[in-house]
Amino acid sequence: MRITVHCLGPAQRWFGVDELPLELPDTATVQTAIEQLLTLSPAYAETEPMLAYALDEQWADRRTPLHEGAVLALIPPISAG
Amino acid sequence: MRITVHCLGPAQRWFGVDELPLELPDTATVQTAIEQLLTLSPAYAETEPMLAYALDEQWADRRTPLHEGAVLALIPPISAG
Amino acid sequence: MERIHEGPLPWVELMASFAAQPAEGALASFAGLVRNHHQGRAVSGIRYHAHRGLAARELAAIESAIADQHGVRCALWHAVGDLAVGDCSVLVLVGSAHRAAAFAGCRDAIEAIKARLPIWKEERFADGSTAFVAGVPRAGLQKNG
Amino acid sequence: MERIHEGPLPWVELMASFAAQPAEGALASFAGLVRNHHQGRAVSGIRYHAHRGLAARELAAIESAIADQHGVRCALWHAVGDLAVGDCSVLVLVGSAHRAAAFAGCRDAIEAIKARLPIWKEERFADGSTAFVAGVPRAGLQKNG
Repeated sequence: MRITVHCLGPAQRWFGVDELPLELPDTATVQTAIEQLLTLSPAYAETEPMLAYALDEQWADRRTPLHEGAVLALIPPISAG
Repeated sequence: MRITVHCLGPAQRWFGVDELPLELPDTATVQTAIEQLLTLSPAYAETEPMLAYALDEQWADRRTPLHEGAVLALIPPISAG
Repeated sequence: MERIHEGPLPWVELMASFAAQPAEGALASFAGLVRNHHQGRAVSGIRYHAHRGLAARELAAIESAIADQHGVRCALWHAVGDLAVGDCSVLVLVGSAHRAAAFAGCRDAIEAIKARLPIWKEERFADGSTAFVAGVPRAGLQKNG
Repeated sequence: MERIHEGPLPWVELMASFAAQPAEGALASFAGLVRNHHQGRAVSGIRYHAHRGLAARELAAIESAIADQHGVRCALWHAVGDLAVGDCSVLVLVGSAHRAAAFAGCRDAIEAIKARLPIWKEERFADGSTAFVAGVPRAGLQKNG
């Protein structure tokens, strides 16, 4: 399947783009996507344990299954206010 | 000496007036004035233990001496806000 | 504007003019508004009576104390005279670099106002009658002060 | 107005329109304003980035939770986009019959916003450089929610 990764806030800087396409096996979960992203950015890899994830505008678990056309948002540590 | 008593807030209702003249001995203190006022209003007498007093725009003690022309303000329990 | 103000406080304008401080990231406020009810009775308005001189001095003293204790900027006003339902009777504004001090200063200021200001509420009820609100003995008497 | 708002919040107008509730005697507010300094550096402005859909939903959820837990009326807004020093980035308004609930609701709301909203500050410094503020891991993850 093909999904789109949204790189929000500081994640834009880690990947150099706002959006990133990922090609994943049909059984992929959020965790599968994370593992592929870890190979792309050392800065992401360093911060990853502190990230949250959202799938198609809903908060997602690392075990949440992905689907063709899914939008996975990376939610780095927040600084609202 | 002659002083003026300012009846503030609910004290207006106890004495029926905003201002009240009092004739007192030259050695009078706030306490002397209180004792005379107690004879004038049962409603005041009932609440008096909860009152504060101000003399000429300064907070006063019951032992504070009075003087000719002094203005003694009765400060009933407050309800600011 | 005088801290003891005749009539409803223009609280929106007071807030707007208080805010313009570039070093402050936090602005906490408390506005007291005249409610249409009290202890189960319908209220149509409140007349605020005051010892104006002492009340103004107490407000200034509370402002200074809050600023010193919390390291914040603080401004306080209280209305006197006739207010209608919805009018603003008391306003506390606290500006600070950080929010914890702003909240603490705001809370302490309104508590001090209610404990110390020589001001009395006389409520007007829907039936036209009036009554003074049962008050609390003034706290923190500064005798001979 | 949308809870997630492009550009500085018109906080004075928002407060004025929120206030007109005759049963409420207490209005507590917190406004977050862009400061001209952060951790010793001169700041000239902040760009707020957001996951708008999730941030709007979180704000609505916090509003409801505060209203239920404290028995108050609560309204929340957060700015996104470019803000200058002095601009309002976040606004919490809480109306209540009594002040204790208003203060508690206001405080809890801003803490929840800072713990939960997917929003990121990118500071612009006086020298023209920019940097994202070091954030905190998002609290209270509602997984699969």
